[in-house]
Amino acid sequence: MNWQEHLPALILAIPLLGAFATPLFSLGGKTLRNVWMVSISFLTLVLAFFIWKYVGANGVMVYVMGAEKATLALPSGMTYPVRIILEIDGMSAFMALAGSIVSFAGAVYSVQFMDRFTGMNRFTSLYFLLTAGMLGLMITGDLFNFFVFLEIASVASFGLIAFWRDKPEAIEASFKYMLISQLSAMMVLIAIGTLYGRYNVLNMAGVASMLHLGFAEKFVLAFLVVALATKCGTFPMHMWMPDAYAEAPAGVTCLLVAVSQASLYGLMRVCFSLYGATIGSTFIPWVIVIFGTASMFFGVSMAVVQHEVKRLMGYHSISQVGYMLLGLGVGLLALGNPQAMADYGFTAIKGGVYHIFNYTMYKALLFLTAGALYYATGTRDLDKLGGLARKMPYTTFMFAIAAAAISGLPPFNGFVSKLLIYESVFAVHPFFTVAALVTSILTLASFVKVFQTAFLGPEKACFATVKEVPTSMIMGMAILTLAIVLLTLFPTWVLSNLVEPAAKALVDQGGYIGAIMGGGL
Amino acid sequence: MKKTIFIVAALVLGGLVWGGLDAIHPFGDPGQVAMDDYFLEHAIKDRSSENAVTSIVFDFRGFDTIGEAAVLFTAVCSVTALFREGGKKK
Amino acid sequence: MIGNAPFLIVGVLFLMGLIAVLTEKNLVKIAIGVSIIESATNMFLIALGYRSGGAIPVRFLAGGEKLMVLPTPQALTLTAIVIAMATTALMLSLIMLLYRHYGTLNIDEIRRLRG
Amino acid sequence: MKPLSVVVRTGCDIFAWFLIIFGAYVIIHGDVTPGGGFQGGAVVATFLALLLVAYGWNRLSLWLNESIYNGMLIFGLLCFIILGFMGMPTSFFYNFVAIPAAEVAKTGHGIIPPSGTIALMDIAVGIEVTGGLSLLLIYMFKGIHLFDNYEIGGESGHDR
Repeated sequence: MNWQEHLPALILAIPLLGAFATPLFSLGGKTLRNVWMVSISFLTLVLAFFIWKYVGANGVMVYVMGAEKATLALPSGMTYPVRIILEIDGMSAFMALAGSIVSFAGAVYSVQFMDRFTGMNRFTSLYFLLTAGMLGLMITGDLFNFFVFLEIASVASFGLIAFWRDKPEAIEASFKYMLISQLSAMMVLIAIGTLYGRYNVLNMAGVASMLHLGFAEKFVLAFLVVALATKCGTFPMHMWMPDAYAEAPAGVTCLLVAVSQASLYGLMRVCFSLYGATIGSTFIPWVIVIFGTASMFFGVSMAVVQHEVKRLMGYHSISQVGYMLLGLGVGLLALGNPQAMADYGFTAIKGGVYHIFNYTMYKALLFLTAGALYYATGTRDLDKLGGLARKMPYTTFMFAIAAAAISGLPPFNGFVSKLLIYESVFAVHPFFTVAALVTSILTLASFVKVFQTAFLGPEKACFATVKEVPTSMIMGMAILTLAIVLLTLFPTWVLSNLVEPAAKALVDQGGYIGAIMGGGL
Repeated sequence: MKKTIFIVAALVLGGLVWGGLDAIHPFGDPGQVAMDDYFLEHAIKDRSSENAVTSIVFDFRGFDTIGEAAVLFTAVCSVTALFREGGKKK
Repeated sequence: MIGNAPFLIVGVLFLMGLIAVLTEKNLVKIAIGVSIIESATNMFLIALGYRSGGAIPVRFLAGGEKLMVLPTPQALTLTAIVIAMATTALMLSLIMLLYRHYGTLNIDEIRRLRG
Repeated sequence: MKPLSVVVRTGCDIFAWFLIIFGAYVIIHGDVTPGGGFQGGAVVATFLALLLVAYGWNRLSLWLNESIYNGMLIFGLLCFIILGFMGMPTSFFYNFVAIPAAEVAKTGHGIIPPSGTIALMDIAVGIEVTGGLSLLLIYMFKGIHLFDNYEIGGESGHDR
C-alpha cells in the first residue's frame, strides 16, 4: 500500500480540484490566481511523469474507483468488472505525458498573454477543466466515463474558443464546433448504449473479452470511427478545425491540439484494444488509411494558399493528423498477420505513435509563436508582416526550430517519425509514400513562405516600435522548444524508451484485457 | 443530383441504424444482467440505500457524477465568461 | 421486429434530428434538432434497461424483493440529461451572441468563415 | 420587461417558496425515494425562474445577490470532491461511512444516514446544481440587455 497506487485518481482529481477552487483563489488577486494556475499545471505534469515511470517499470496500472482495494478489478463472485476502472498502459501514459507537457507550457504562456483581458478567473477554471477532460480521455478504461470526459473537454473548448466574444468569428467558430461535436458525442453515446445492451458491461476490457462480430457490433464500430475521426479532424469532416484553431486564444489553441490528439487516441483504443483482431475484414483499416491520405494531401493543399498565420497552421494540423492515421491504419491492416506485423506493421505503428508526440510538441509551439507574433505586431496577415527577425530574436529562433521539425528536415524529430512512416507504408503500396513525401515538401514550402515573409526581409517602418514578447510567453515557448531539442538530440533513446513501450502496449490487446480480467482472452 | 446523394446517404444511414438497433436484444428481455443484479443486491445489502439508482449514481459509478458536475460547472463558467461585464461603457 | 419498436423509434428520431440539423436555415431550429437527437439518445438508454414485468428500482416502493428493471441505464440517462442541458444552455447563449453580432438568425447570412 | 399582472405575481410569490421546500425534500431524501441531487436542485432553481418571469430583471436585480449562488456552486463542488478525497486511503470515492443493512437493523444509525457518502454527496450536488442553474438563468437573462450598456467590441488586443 503506497501512495503510487493512487496516481491515476490523483492525476484526474488534481486538475478538477484546481478548477473548482479557482474562484476561491481569484478572490486573493491576480498574482495568487496566476501562481495557482502555474502550480497546478506543474503538479499535473509531475504526476504524469511519475505515472509514466511507474508504468514503464511495473506494467499496466489499474485503479478501481471506490472499491475496498484500489487494484482489485473483479469483486468476489463476479466474472466482469462492475465499477469504474482507470486503466493506464504504456500508450495512455505516453499520451498523458505529452498532453500535460503541452498543458503546462500553455498555462505558463497564458499568464502574460491573457493579462489584458477581463474574466480571467473563468478562463483559468475552463483551462483546468479542459486539461482534466483531456487526461480523462487518455487514461480511462470505462466506456461511459470516456463519453463524460469527451463532453467535459468539448464543453470547455466551446467556452474557450468563444472567450473573445466580441469577435463574431470566434462565436461562429465555436458554434460550428459545437454542432459537429454534439453530433459526434451523441453518436458515441448511442454506440456505447448498444454495447451495453449487448453485453451488460461498460468496461472496455470487459467488452473486448466478450466481443464477437455481429451486425450490432459493426454498427457500433462504424459510429465510433466516424464520430471520433470527426473529433480529431480528418479530411471530409475537417471544417471545424481551422476555424476553431484560428479563433481561440493562442494558449488555448496549443491545448486544443493535445485534445484532438486525445480523440485520435480514443479512435486507436477502439480499433486496437476494443476490437483488435476481431475487427474482421480489412474494410475499416483501409477506410482509415484512405481518410489519412486524403486529409494529408488536401489539408496541405488548402494550407499553402492561406494568408493568415493561424489559419495556415490550422490547415497544416489536418495534414499532420493524416500522417498519424496513415501510420496507425497501416499497422491496423497488418494486425491479424504476424508476418506482416513483423515486416512493416510494427514500424508503421511506431512511426504513428512517435508522430503523435512530435506533432503535439511542434504544433503547439507553432501556435504559441503565432500568438507571440500577433501580440507584438497587432496583425496576423502574412502580407503585412515582415522583417521581424532582429526585433524578436527568441521567437524567430523557436519558430525556425518548430518549422524545421514540422517539415521533417533531417536532424529534427519530425524527420525520424516521418521516415518510419515512409519506409513502412511503402510495403503496402508505393503510392502512399509518394503522397506523404509530396505533402512533406508542400509543408516545407509553406513554412518557408511564412518564415521568409514574417521574419526575414527589410524591416518595415510600421513595426519600428516592436519589442520582444514578455518573459512568461518566452518561458512557455521555451518549454516546448526544449522538448523538441531533447527529442532531436536523443532519437535512439526516445525510440526505445518512450515510443516502443507505447507501441507495444497499443498492439498488445491480450495484455490490456488480462490486466483486468486476469487471464487474457 | 445533390438531392439524390442526400436521399441515398439517408437510406444507407437509416438501414445501418435500423439493423444495428434491431440486433441488440429483444425489447424487455436483456440477456445478460449480471452487473445490474450486482448493483440491485449490493445497494441495499452493503450501502443500505433504498434507491438503487442513487446508489449507482453516487457510489458505484460516482466518478461519472463528478464528471457530470464538472460539465455543469463548465457550462456555468462558459456562460458567465460569455456574458461577462467587460469592455468600454457606452 | 415489432417488439423492438422502442429501439427503432430511437433510430427514426435520430435521423429526424440529423435532417433538421443539416437542412434547417434557422439557428434556433438547428438547436431544436440537436435537442431531438439528445432526447433520442436518452430514450434509447432508458429503453435498454426495461425488463418485462420489472418494478421500480426503489425497494420500498416496489414492495420488497421483486424483479426490478435495470438501474444502470437510468443512472447513465441522468448523467446524459444533465450534460445535454448544459450544452443546450451554452448553445442558446452562443445563438444570443450571434444574433447580437449579425442581427439575424439565418445561417446563410452568418457565414463569415469559409471552411 | 414589464412585470406581469398582479394575479400572476401573487401566484408566483406563493408557489415559489413551496418549490424550494419541495426541492429540498427531494434532495435530502435522495437515497431513499426517487429523486436525488440533480432533480431536486433543478426544482429549487425553478424558484428564480418563476420570479424572473413574473417580475422581470429590473425589479429582481434590486434585491438579487448573485454571489450567493456563486458561493453555493463552489461550496457544493468542493464538498463533493473533498468527500471523494476523504476515501483516499482506501480508494478515491470509497464510501467510508456506509453501514451495511444488517447492522442498521440491529443497532440503528446516528445523524449521518446509513448510506454514508451517498446521502452526503447527494446534498452537496443538490447545492451545486441549485447554484449552477440559477447562475445560468441569471446570466442568460442579463445577457439580453448586457450590450445596451457596453460596447460589444470594447476590449482590445485580441489576436486578430
